[in-house]
Parts: sequence; structure tokens; C-alpha cells
Amino acid sequence: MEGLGYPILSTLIFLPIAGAIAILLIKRTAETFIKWTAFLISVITFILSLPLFIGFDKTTSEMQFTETHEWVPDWGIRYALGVDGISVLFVLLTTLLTVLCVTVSWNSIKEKIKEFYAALFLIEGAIIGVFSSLDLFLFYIFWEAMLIPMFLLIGVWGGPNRVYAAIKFFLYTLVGSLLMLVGIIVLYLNTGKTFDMLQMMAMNYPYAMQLMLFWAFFAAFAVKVPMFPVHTWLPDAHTEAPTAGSVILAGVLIKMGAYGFLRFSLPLFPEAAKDMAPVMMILSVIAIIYGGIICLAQTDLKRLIAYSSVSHMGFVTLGIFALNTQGIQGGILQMISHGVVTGALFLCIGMLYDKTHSRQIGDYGGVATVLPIYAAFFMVFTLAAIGLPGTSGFVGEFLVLIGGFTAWKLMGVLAATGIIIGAAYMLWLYQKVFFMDVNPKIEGHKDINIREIMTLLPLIVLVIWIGVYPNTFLSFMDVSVQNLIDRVNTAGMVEIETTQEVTEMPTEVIK
Amino acid sequence: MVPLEWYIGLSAVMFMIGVTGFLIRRNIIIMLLSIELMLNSVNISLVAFSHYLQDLTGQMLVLFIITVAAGEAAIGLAILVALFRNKAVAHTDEIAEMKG
Amino acid sequence: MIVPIPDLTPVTPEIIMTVSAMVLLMLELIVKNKSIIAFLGIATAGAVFYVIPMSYGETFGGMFISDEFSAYFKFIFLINLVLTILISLKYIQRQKSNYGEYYSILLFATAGMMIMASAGDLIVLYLGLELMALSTYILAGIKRHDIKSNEAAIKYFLLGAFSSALLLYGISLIYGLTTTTNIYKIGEYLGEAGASPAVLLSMALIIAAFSFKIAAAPFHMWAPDVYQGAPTSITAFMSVGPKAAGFAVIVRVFYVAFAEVQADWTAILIGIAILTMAVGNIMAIAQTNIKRMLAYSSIAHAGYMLLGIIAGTQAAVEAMMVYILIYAFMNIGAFAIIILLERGDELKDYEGLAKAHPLIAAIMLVFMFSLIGIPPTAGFIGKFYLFKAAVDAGYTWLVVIAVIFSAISAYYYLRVVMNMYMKELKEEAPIYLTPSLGLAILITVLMVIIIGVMPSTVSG
Amino acid sequence: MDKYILIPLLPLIAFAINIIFGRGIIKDRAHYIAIPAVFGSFVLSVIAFAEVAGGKVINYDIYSWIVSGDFRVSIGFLIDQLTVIMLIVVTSVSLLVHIYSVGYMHGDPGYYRFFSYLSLFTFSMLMLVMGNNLLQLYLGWELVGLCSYLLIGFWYKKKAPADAGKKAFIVNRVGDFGFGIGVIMIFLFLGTLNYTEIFGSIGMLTGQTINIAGFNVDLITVIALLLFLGAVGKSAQIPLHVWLPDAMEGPTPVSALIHAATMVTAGVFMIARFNPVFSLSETAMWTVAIVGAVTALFAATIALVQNDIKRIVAYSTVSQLGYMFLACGVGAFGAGIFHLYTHAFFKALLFLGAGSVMHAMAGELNIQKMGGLKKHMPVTYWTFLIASLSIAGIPGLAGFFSKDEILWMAYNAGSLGKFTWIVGTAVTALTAFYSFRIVFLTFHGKFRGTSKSDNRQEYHLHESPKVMTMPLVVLAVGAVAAGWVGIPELLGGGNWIGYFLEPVLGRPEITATYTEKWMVISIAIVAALAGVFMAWMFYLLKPEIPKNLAMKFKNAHTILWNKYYVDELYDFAIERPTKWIASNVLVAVTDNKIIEGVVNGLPAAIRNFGEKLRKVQTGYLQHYAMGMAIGLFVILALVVIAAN
Amino acid sequence: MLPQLFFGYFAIVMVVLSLLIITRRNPVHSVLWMLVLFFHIAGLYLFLNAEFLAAVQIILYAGAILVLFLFVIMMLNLKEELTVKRFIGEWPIGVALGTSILMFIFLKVSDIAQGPVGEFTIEAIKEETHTKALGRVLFTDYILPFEIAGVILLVAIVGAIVLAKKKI
Repeated sequence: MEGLGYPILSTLIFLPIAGAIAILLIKRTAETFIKWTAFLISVITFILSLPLFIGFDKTTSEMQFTETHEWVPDWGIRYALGVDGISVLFVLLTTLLTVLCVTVSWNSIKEKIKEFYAALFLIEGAIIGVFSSLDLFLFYIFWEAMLIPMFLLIGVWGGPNRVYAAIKFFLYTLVGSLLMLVGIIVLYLNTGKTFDMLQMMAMNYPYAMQLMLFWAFFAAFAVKVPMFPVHTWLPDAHTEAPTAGSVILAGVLIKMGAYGFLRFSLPLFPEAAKDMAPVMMILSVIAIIYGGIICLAQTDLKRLIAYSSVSHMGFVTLGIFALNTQGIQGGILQMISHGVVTGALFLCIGMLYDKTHSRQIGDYGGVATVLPIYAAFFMVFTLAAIGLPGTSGFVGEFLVLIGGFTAWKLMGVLAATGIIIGAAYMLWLYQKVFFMDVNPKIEGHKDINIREIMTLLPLIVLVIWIGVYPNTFLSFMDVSVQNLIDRVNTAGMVEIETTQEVTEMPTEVIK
Repeated sequence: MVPLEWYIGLSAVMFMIGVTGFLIRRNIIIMLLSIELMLNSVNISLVAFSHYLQDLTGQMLVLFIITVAAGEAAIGLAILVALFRNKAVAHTDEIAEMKG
Repeated sequence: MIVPIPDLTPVTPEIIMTVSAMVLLMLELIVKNKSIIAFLGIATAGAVFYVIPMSYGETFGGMFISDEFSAYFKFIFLINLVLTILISLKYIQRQKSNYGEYYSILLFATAGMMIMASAGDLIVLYLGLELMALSTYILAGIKRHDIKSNEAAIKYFLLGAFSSALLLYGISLIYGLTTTTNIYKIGEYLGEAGASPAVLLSMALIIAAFSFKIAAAPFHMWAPDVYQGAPTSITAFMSVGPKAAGFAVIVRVFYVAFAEVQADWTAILIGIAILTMAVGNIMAIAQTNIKRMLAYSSIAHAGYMLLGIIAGTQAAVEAMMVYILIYAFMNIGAFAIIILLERGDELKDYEGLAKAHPLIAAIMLVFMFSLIGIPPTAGFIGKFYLFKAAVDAGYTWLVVIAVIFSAISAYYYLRVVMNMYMKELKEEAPIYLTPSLGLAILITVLMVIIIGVMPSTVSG
Repeated sequence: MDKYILIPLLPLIAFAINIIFGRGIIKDRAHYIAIPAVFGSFVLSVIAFAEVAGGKVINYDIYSWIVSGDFRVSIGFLIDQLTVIMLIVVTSVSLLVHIYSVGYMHGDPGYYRFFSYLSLFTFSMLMLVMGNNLLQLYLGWELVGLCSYLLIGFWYKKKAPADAGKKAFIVNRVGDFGFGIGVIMIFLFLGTLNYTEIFGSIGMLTGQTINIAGFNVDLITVIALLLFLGAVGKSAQIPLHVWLPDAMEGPTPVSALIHAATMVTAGVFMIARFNPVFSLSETAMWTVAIVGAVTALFAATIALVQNDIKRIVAYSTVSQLGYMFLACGVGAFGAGIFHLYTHAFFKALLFLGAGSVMHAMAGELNIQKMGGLKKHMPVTYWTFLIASLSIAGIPGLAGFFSKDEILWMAYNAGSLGKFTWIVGTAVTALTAFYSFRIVFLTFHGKFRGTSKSDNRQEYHLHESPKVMTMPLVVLAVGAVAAGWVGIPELLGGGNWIGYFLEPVLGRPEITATYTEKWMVISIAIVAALAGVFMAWMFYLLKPEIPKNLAMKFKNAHTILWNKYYVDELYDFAIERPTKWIASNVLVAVTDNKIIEGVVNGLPAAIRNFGEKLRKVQTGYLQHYAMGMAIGLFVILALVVIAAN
Repeated sequence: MLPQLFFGYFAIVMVVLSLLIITRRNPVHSVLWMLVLFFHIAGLYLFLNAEFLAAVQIILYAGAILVLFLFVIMMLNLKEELTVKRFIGEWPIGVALGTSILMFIFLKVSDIAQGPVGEFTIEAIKEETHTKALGRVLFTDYILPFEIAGVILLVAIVGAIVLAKKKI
């Protein structure tokens, strides 16, 4: 960064990775030491990420904290990092959630502890890389590299059906990503052999190509989001992953898809995005309603939350493809909120699971009697999940609904039914688990301890903060989102100056 | 004067007889013989070409083919001997332990 | 009559290689410790490596060409040789096949490959190919007390001889059509005289023969059996060397000699490439033996490599060459791990490996992900380079097919990872770690990661 | 001005303190924090009232809440005549309920929780009424819904309260769905959510239409009806009334505060607040009026046969809310608010009285098992009686004046108004009947509960403690005197409240004559008295009549007893199909069969294909050679075809 | 006319011999028929003015390679060999493949366009004698392949020893 004297984004990416290696070098038996090292690394990373929050210039849509180095000059690949209003919050969310992932895993991970934390940090580094890459190649590297540790996280430390879930997760996302890779290559060849995202955004691609590339990128992003009908990996992955894995998955990983739409699909293929927006909105609304109703039939806590993520992410994509300020800002805020809230819900479920080793809703009941503090925390997150005003869930959802309604009234109305369904399944869940007679299986358990309270507290603060004063966060993205919308709206109407000649060898898209 | 095509035709027929022999015989030694047959048919066409094109390259190649054929036969039969030592089989369908 | 002495500079590497191989043969009689022979082999490789850049030129009336192209392939052959020797050292002892000849035959095979890469004449090409082939037949069957090794050798030998016969028939036809066996002269002549239909016949036969060498479908069927039956070190050697040599001659023969009929052979190779990717990947899924699985995987990789030939641009050929290099590292690396873990080579033998040997499992993981093509490993860079070149040449649709197959491939590579990391350890897993093997693994894994992280090492 | 921020803030602070420190430090002393806070709010409300009465309207923003592009919403206050009336109602009833709860909730393990929820509720309700924009209203709206949920389900260990809380929340959400869309539409067409700006520019939309499923519908009507849907949910009108009777599972003070006096009236408040919008759409107005009238009648009929004391009062609340909507629907927003105001006192009193009875009866709710409590708990009896008289519309009491105003306005409002007037009058009689049915069955006659010998329930009968009776007395005063601010000119009053609210709510034009007004009043009085008389006859004079009637009109009784089967209808038409679809279609078919079928099926198919292909790889050399030959054959075939 | 008749005889006999080789049940018979075939091939070489190759064909092929085959056949259990199946089950497919590929080749070869004529006319070779001409070319132009061929033979020898020697 300009005044800080150190490359903050690189630090955020490589500190966790270095940390992962460091942890691997610690002796296996020194468990406490491993845990504290992990905690320290995560906290330092988080603290180092704070300058992004404080020093961010909200008045410009330019990339900030940029770093550029030549990497593979022959292929026009640069190591270029930077954040703007769209991505900066995700970086912060990632660093925050990682800290909480470390603390929540304190006692629940008993095997291969150091590998676990190493995987966690590798994921963190890769995800921050995804959110801060300004070079498409670099972006893709991080995007894919994240798969490896996540695959292991689910597959090694997950639940009984973890292997299936891990492979499903991997293959699902890989298929999408590889199609995107082809798209990236086509894009690269048509931008004058560079992977510079800013340069690409300044280009106008032919419509037919835009359309094809839009779907190629869609394949990758829709799977990650996940949009209907490519969502079925999510319930399995969430259900089987260890708590920290679920938190990372729900908290930031699936945001990568929606972020991809914002960062690539809209600015790179504006005309295609505009034309395809109705399709995307329909898919989003299906996801909202489908994901919501299907929750009513779930018997597994994590599975329910997973399906609710499908529903909530439907709001996000709806907002994004509403292609207006409220929609997109709402979408982003909803992502942040969903990251916090669903992350928190998974943390909570993880804590409960640590005590009872069951995720079946039927095994619970009367938890509020036995674990009142825990119940209170869970209540707050439940309320945020159902979008109660004053909590983070409301602002994003409401803005999305405004945006969605403005863009297409019918879809706005249908999406709004999501808030009824949302209340129905979340309250049903809360009642089954926390109210009524105490299930003998949970009798006698201690309430959550101070470590767990401290894990959840920051998220409560965020939930309320976003709900009560969302402008802190909205102001980050204001200019960037406006810029993005201008880009989409002017596409095809105004000839945007291209900074570079179209390549000397025009590549045919389809031969 | 015999047309070149006749030689080529003869060579092709012999070659394909060799191929067919290779494809249908179970006995490894006869398969080896089939390969020799194929090589010889190639030789015939090469010598014919050489003669008609008034160029010695073809005959050179024939020389090398004969040499290599000798080497090949030696190696092939050595492998066969090694196989016999372990298992007295001489038919291809009896050496199908690895498959799938 | 005075026989002019031809310029020997371009053939120096081959001469060193063959002479050294002969010396090793003789040393075998007097040296008890076979490791010394092995190290001499490595030293030879070093010397050859040193000599290659100085040997550029054409000699023997254009029969032998040493250029950058051949030098690059020779470089791959040498890496292949060195790594194979490193992983063989103790392994062949354990396999009770510790003959000194083993190393000299390896050297002969490498010499054959080098001759192939440099061949400017079909006769030289054929002889180089036979030198390589005969050596590999021997090596495949070198565990002569082992029925599987015998079986592998006999299958490889018979089918190899069959494919050589096809090649020869093709050569004889093209000779008849052009009165020459010189690759460049054939190209020139066909360029002037135009291609008669019989040229296509010859081309078809030669494609069949070369497809056999690179194990492309439907000429691949020998590969799984031979890879499985041959000693693992030789499997590693075979999966890279002959394949790379095959690609070297394909490039030279098709781009130079058959340039006139490029459209035709491209069309055929597209079909072969798709079939190869399909067969390799789909059948690998059904495998339970890891060597067999890697055999099918190597078939599939040949399919990807063919993309580079099909695309037909300079960049694409370069990409293919880079891919082969990367493939050499990751594939030999994977085989090295198999050697290390001589508990068996069934997939289930890998269960719980991560628990017993976390580092080894992690390295295997790197190789597997590299074979899938996940960044930041070299496998991704290779695929990316190749796909980029193919798209640039207009074969987007073919790349999409390749991409789908490579997604399918993830399934079986992941099964290895899954077995290592997500299954319980059932019995003790002894490993045979020797310094040389460790060195080989270290080199391969480092190269896989370095190329993956710094693609500029290969992008030039 | 800044002092007004304290009105909602004080309860919020109390909530925060209680919820954070309640478990550890405060425990049973929670009321020491909650009551002063509410009292502070009350005092400030009175000050605000004085200021507004002095002709001042306070409207200011505190901070920008959500800013996104041209969407800007603030947190801010609008304190005008309507608001101050609501402020007084909310803070005073809340204060009394707080005090009452000290006694009522004494010894409950969730004591601190109860008070923190009450504080939160007070805060939310105040935010609702004080907001100067629609979204803040929505904020309060949802938050009171939350508090309602929390407080209904306060005794969460039992299933019924937990179910009831959930039901309340979800049914309210259905209303909020419409409300939310209404809010969005207002923003979409007017570009603002601020009240003053909305009311200033709503006129622009007259005549505009919106296309819904091919029909062109008047835009303002759509907006108004969407908002009204929210009100229907919150104020428990048909068809979303189902949650309110169930909500009686909560502690009685909650029923008094939330489900009688304040929260449920938020719908009425909202409609009154949006009178400039509603006034522009006749369709919307009539919808409101008819829904109100039908609800009033419908709920009153159900109340006739129920036995649960709180449920009867709950249905009475639904019915009275119907009255208020009726008033709004005929354009008499002032009358609606007036009734809201008086209703707050007598209905809170009824609930608290019922609570007092329950307290004495150890939780017994069935009025058939009560009787003769008059002598055991005189304060409760007399205050309850006053409330009943008030609700029945006995002249001189608060209920009489407000109800009379509504009936008169309905009569005044044209032909459809006449219909609503008839319904309203009928409901007056019914109201009087069921109110006194409670009074007579509970307090008069002989005790019918468990006798001394077995459960000693009767032995336990006692008057409630001072802390509980004192609020009853205060409320009784309200139930009597609250109406006096609105005595119509005809009866010598000045209808002060009507004029006070006129700047905000306006007043419909009076077309009917004095004679007609006298007629309306007298008919209402007669109806009320008839109702009381009938109740006396049925339950004190000849107790066998009800049974005979029930036998005679068995079907009708069953329908009323089962509340017109609305719950069952919802269960049958919505809940079950949804759950069925969720598990039998979405999970079983779409997800597991179709999508997973493809997702898992494709790899499986590839694998199967691989297994099949393996058979080709037989291990026989010849087969491999044949493979090569076939390959060569195909290539040659292609070459031949290409060449020809 | 005579050359054609001569060629006709050779062609017919060679095809018949080839068919005999691949169809005989007894491998020894096949080898012996092969021997006859090799003599005919040598005759054909003579006919094509390649007398050195004819000699090599007899000496090397007939004299060395076939004898090697016979040695190995001795290891077989000939009695058993005479009772078992000769062909694989799918032999018709093999035959069909062979014939159809042959058809394709004929289709193509029928219009074969000869390459340019080289310098070694029959007269030139006759003048120099075939063996000398061949030798001269072999040791000048084809010295490299010659050397490689030598290495191949070396490898073959070594390989044969490694694979076939009894003592491990």
C-alpha cells in the first residue's frame, strides 16, 4: 500500500501460506503449541488486514493497494493484486472468519491437527488471492488451488459420508472451472494476449463471443454460488465438512461465485449479461423458493442451513442480475451478511455437535433450557437469517428486493415469498431444537464456554452493525458499484476506447 | 517388362497375408513368422521400387530390414524362451493374466 | 576411392551415449557393485547434456539433424534416463534383476530415442526406433523370472514388431512415390509434384505405427498390460521416453514430409486424439491397479499432447513439448512413489498412507493434482499452455472436449488421494526409501511445484 | 429535540442491560431497570404530547440508515398528533403492564428475560409509531413481531406456546410480504420512503395503472392494498387472524400489552398514518371497511361459544380491531384511532383482570370451571366489570364514545357504510353478550372448579397483590374516563380528540342529520343493553338455555366452537401441501432423482461404461492387434472416402 | 511375355506359400514352407537385378533366422500343438480385416505415381556390379544407419543373453 510501506495484499495471501508451512514443521505431539501458533497466525493476518478497512479510499472506483510485478512476461501474465469496493469487504470477511474457524476447531479437531490448520490457512490464502487478483491467470490459479485444501478439509476431517461429499464438491466445481478456463483462454487471445483484467474490462467483445463466454464463466460461477440446478454439491459438502470447513464454505467460498459474476461476467460481457439477466433472475428466484421449501423437509441441521444458503444466495444472484445499484449493493451486502450469519450458524451447530455428536434435528429439543446462552446467540443469528430489520440479513435482502422488483416486478414479488418461507423453516428449526421438552440426549451438557462466546461475539457485533448502520459497508462499494453499472449500461451504446488494438490474429470462437 | 504395379500388388497381398496370419494364429511362433512374412513383402516392394526407380536407397533399406529382423527374431525368441521357463505356453490366449 | 569422413560433431551425443553403453557392458564383467555402473550412466547423461548444445548441425547428407528441436527432446530423454536410473537403483535389486546390462540397455534405448529425435531420414528414423524398441522389449521383460514381466515383454514385442512392419510398409510406399527416404526431400518433392492418393495410404500406415508408439487409441491396447507387467522403473521409463520420441518423430515427419497433406492427417489425428482422451480417461476410472490406472492416464495424456500436433502452430508444438517435459516429471514422480511403496500396486494398498507417511502422501498428492491439472502445479501450466495454443489455432471445441475429459480424469486421480487420506490404515506400510530414490522424488516434486509456481521457467 | 430520542432509547438500554447482565447479576431485580426506563419514556411522551398540543410538529432525521444509489432511508422521528396519542397509549399501558408483571411473573425463572423482552417490545413499538419513514415503520413492525414471538413463546418448554409463537411470526410474515412489496412499490414510483414526501407526491400517481397478469389496475389501489395486507397480518384480520387467539399461550401481561393494547393496533395506526394514500383509492377503502366489518362479526360469533377466558378476550380483540378498520375504511380515521385509544385501556384491563383471575385459579382458563369469584377478589371483579361495561358500550364509559363514533361514521358513509353500520351494531350486541358471559360465569354464581376436598383450588382463591391490582385500578379509570376526550358535540362534549387529530387524519364530511345520529346512538345503546341482558338471562337466570341452544343448533355451534375451521383449512391447504411437496417432490424427486440422478448418474454411467470397455481389453494379444487393424481400417476408409 | 510368365509363377507360388505358412498346424511345417518362400523371394530379387540381396536373403534369412526359429520350436510340445486350435475364435474378423485393408491398398496403389528416376540405372549397376555398388553406397551415404544397425545387433545379442540365460 502507498503509505504503509508493505505490500498488504501479498502479505495477506502469503502469510497464511507461510503459516501453513510453519505449522507443518512443528512437532506433531505439540498440540497446544500448534493451536496457539495457528491462532496467532490467524489473528496477525486479521490485524494486518485491518488497514484495508481503515485506509480504503471510498471515493474512487479505481483499484487500491495495488501491486504489480511481471510474472510470466511471455504469456502476458502479471502478478497483479488490488482491491476495489466490491472485493475489499470479502478479504476482511475471510480474515475474520478464519480466526473464528481456528478457535472453534480448538477442541473439535483431534486428529492430524497440524494438517488441519495448514489446510485452513492454505484455503485462506487462496481465497484472499481470488478476491484480490487483478490478473485473470492469477485469479484462476487461486480459484483452482483452493480446491485442493478444501477437498482435503472435507474429505479428511469430515463426517461419515465425507469422501463422497469431497469428491462431489471437487468434481462439480472442477467441471465448471475448466469450462471457465477455456473462456479465459479465449478472452486472453482476444484481448491482445494479456490477462490484465482492467485491460479486458476496457474492451468491447463481439456479442456472439460475449454470449459464449458468459456461459463459460457461468459454468464456473453458478456452481460455486451455487445456483439452481447445480446446487446439490452444497448440502453434501456442508453437511460432511468439519465446522471450520462449513464456515469457510458458507462464509466466503460460495461468495467467490457471486463475486465472479460481479467481477467478470458483468463488466466483461455487459451486453450478454444484460440479455441473459432474465434467465439468471428466474434461476435465482427458483433457488430462493426451491431452496427455502426444501429446508422444510430436512432432518439434518447442517443440511438445512446448507439449503438455506442456496436460498440466500439466490437473493444475491437476483440482486446482481437486477443490474441496478440497489440490487448489486444489496447483493454484496447480502453476501457479507450471509457470510457472517451462516458462518455463525455453522459455528453454533459445530459447538453443539462437539457436545452431542449429532446433527439430527430429531435428537434435540429443549436446548434453550440446558444451554441458555447458546440459545440466545443462536436466536440472534436465526433472526438475522430470516432477515429481521435491525439485523444484517434485512438490509441486503431488502435492497435486493428493491433492485429485483425494479428490474422485473414478478421476480421481485416471487423472491419476496422467500422471506415467508425463510421464517417458516428457521423458526421451525429453532423450535424443534431449542424449545419444548429437553431431549435426554442433551441433558447435562455445559453451556458454551468463554472461548466459544468470544468466537461468536464478533459476529453478533457485525450482525447488529450491518443491520443498524449498513452505510459503513455500503459506502465501501458505492463508487465501484456505480462504475460497474455505468459500464453495463453504456455497453453497446457508447464505443468505449480500447486501450489496445485487437490482436493481430483474430481468433475464431467456434471453428 | 513386368509392370511395377504387379510387384506392389504381390507385396500387398503377401503383406496382408502376413497381417492376417498375425491376427488369427494363436501360436506365438507362427505370429513371429507372420511378421517375417510382412517384412519380406515390404522387402519385395522395396527392391522392386529400387529397380524401377533406378535408385539404391530401397535396397539399402532392405539390408537394414533384414538386419533388424534378425535382431528382432533373436529378442523375440529370447523373450519366448524366458516365458517358457516360467510357464510352458506358446499360445497368446494363455498369456492373458493382465487385462481390463 | 577416397571415402570422405563425414562431420561427426552433430552425432557426438549419440556417440557418447552408445560408447558409454558399451563401456558399461564391459564394466559389468569386472565391477561387482552395480551402483557404480548406474552412476556412470548418470555421468554419461551429464556429459551428453553438456555436449548437446555444441552439436547443432546437419550431417550424413541430411540424414541426421541436430537442432534445437531435437536438442529439447534429447534433454527430455536425458531427464527420463537419469530419473529412471535413480529410481531403479535399489528397486531392481529387490526385483532380483540387478544386471549391469540393465543400465547399458537403458542407455541404448536412450540413444535410440535420441537418434529418432534427430532423424532426417526415414531409414535412420526406423533404425533409431528399432534400437529404442528392442531395448525396451528387453527392459520390459528383464524380470525374467516373473511371468507378468514375460507377458508384458511378449505382448509389447509382438505388437511392436507388428507396428514396425506397418511403418516399414508405409516407408516403402512413400519411397516408391518419391524415390527418397529423406524427410525433407520427401516434403519438397510432394510440395512440387502434389500428393497422389497413395501418399495418403503411406501416411495412414505411418500414423498407425506412430500412434502405437505414443499409445494413442485404438493403437494403445498394449500399454496397460505392458505398463502393469514391466518393472515399475521401466514403466516410468517407457511412459515418457518412447512417447516423447514418438511425438518428436511425428512432428518431424508430418510437418515436414507430409506437409502437403496436413489437412488429412490433422483430421485423422483429431479423431485419434478424441478417442484417446475418451478411452484413456474412461477406462482409467474402472481400474483398481495403480500402475494400470497410470497407464490409462498416460494414454489420456497422449491425447492431450496430440492437441499440440493438431493445432499445427509453432506455439502449439512448443506447448506440446513443454507438456511432455512436465508430464515426464509428474509421471516419473508418481511411479517413483509407487516404487517407494512396494507394498503392492493395487489402489487399496494406498489406504491410510497419509497416516503412516504424511510426507510421501503429500508428494503423491502433488503428483495426482498435477496430473489432473490443478494449479499451482506444473500439470496445470502444461494444460494451460497447450489449450491456449489450441484455442489460438481455432480448435476451441476440441479444447472443450479435452477439458471435459480432464474433469473426468479428476475422478480417478482423486481416488488415489482419497485412499491415502480418507481411508484408515489397515496394516503397516513399509517403504523402501533410498537416497537415490529420495533424490528422484525430490527433483520431480520440486520441478512440478517450481514450474507450477513460476511458469516462466518453461514459457520461453 | 434530542430528548425525544430517549423515548425509544431508554427501553432499549434497559433491554440491553437486562439481557446482558440479567442472568448473572440482576436476576429478579430486572424490573428495577425496566420500569424506570418505561416511566422515563412515559414522562417524555407526556412532554411531547404537551409540545404537540401546543401546535408543534417535530420531524427530523437522526442518521442515514441505508443509502444505496438513490435509495436513501434515515432513522428519524415524526412526532405529530397521531404519534403522541400512540406514544401516550404505548408508554402508559406498557408502564402499567410492567408494574403488573412484577407481581404476575414473580418467581418465574425467566423473570429477567421477560422484562428485557418487554423493554425491547416497548422500544420497538415506539420506533414503529415515531418513525418518519416507511422503512422505519417496517423496522418497528418486524421488531414488535419478534417480541411478540419471543413473548408468546416465553414458556418455550411447552409445545403450545412454542407453536403459537412460531405461528404468530409466520402469519405476520405473510402480511409483511405484502407490506414489504408495498414499501418497495412506493419507493419505485415515488422515489422516497419519507412520510411527508410520500404524502406530498402521492397525488402524482392518481390515474396511473399497473399491469398485473394482463389487467390494468389502479396503482394507488395496488399500493394501498399491499400495505393493508401488512395491517391484516399484524392486526389479525381475516384471513390472517389465526395467530392471535393462539398467541394467548403467552403470559397474560403480554396479551394485555401486545395482543390487545399496542402491537395489534399497529395495523390501524399504519392505515391511519397512510390515510392520504388510502383516501385516494375507493376500492382500497371499501376493502378495508368490509374486511373490518366481516372480521368484527366473525370474531364476535366465535367468542360467543369459547370457554377459554383469554381466547374469548382475544377474539374480542380481533373483533374490536375489525371495528377500527371499519372506521378507517369509511374514512373515519380519527374514529378508528379514538377507538384504538380507548380499546387499549379497557382491553388491557380485561386481560390483566383475566390474568389476575388466572393467578388466583392457578392457571385455570376455563370459565366453565370458575364462578363466584366476586367475593374472593373484589378489586379484580370491579375493574373487570368496568372494562366489560366499557367494551359493551354502556353509555358514559370510554368504549361507548369511541364505538358510537365509529357507528355513526359508518352510518354516515353511504350505502355500503350502512351495511357496515348494521354489522357494527350487531357486533355491539354480541360484544356485550360475550363480555358479560365472562363476567357472569367467572365472578357470579357458584364456584365450579375443583372442590376443597380434592385440589383445594377454591381454598387458594385470593385477591392478587397490590402491585397487580394497582394497575387494574389505574386502567379502570382509563376505561371509564379515556373516552371523555371524545364526547361528541351532540352529547355536549367537544369531540376534542377528533379535532386534535384532524390535521393528520382529516375528518369525513358529515352528511347525515342529528336525528339520524340520535337514532344510531340509541340503537347502539339498546343493542348493548340487550346483549348484557341476554347474557344475564343465559348464564345467571336460566343456565340451561345455552346447553339447549347448543344442542338445538348443533352444527352452528360446532362450527363456532371450531372457529370456522380456518386453522384446519390452512393446515390442509397450505401447510401440509408445502411440507408434502418439500419432502416428496423437491427432496425426493427434483433433488434426489433428477439433479442428483444426473450428477451421480453421469459419473456412474461413465464408470459403467469404463467397466464395459474393460471387457474389450481382454488381455489377448490378437484382440489388441485387431484393435490396431481396425484402427488402420477406419483410417484407410476415411482416407479413401476423402480422396474420392 | 516370358518375364510376365516368370513373375506370374513366382507370384502365385509365393502367395500360396504365404497362405500355407499362416495356416499350417505344425509350426515346423510353417518354417519349412517359409524356407521355400525365401528361396522364391531370392529368385525374385535376382529377377530384379539384386543379386547381392538374393544372396543375403538366403544366407541370413534362410540360414540364420529360420534356424533360430527351429531351435525354439524344439522347446514346444509339438504333440500338444498338433491337437489344439490353430486359430483364435474371431478368426473370420481377422480375415475380413485383412482382406478389406488389402482392398483399400489396392484402391490406392492402382494409381501409384512413381517418384523421379534416380542415377543407378541397370546399366550403371551392371557396370559396377551390384555388390560393389551396394557396398559403396552403404559405406558412404549409409554409414550412419549401418552403424546404428550394428548397435541394434549388439543390443539384440545382449538382450537375448540377458533374457534367455539360465543362471540368474
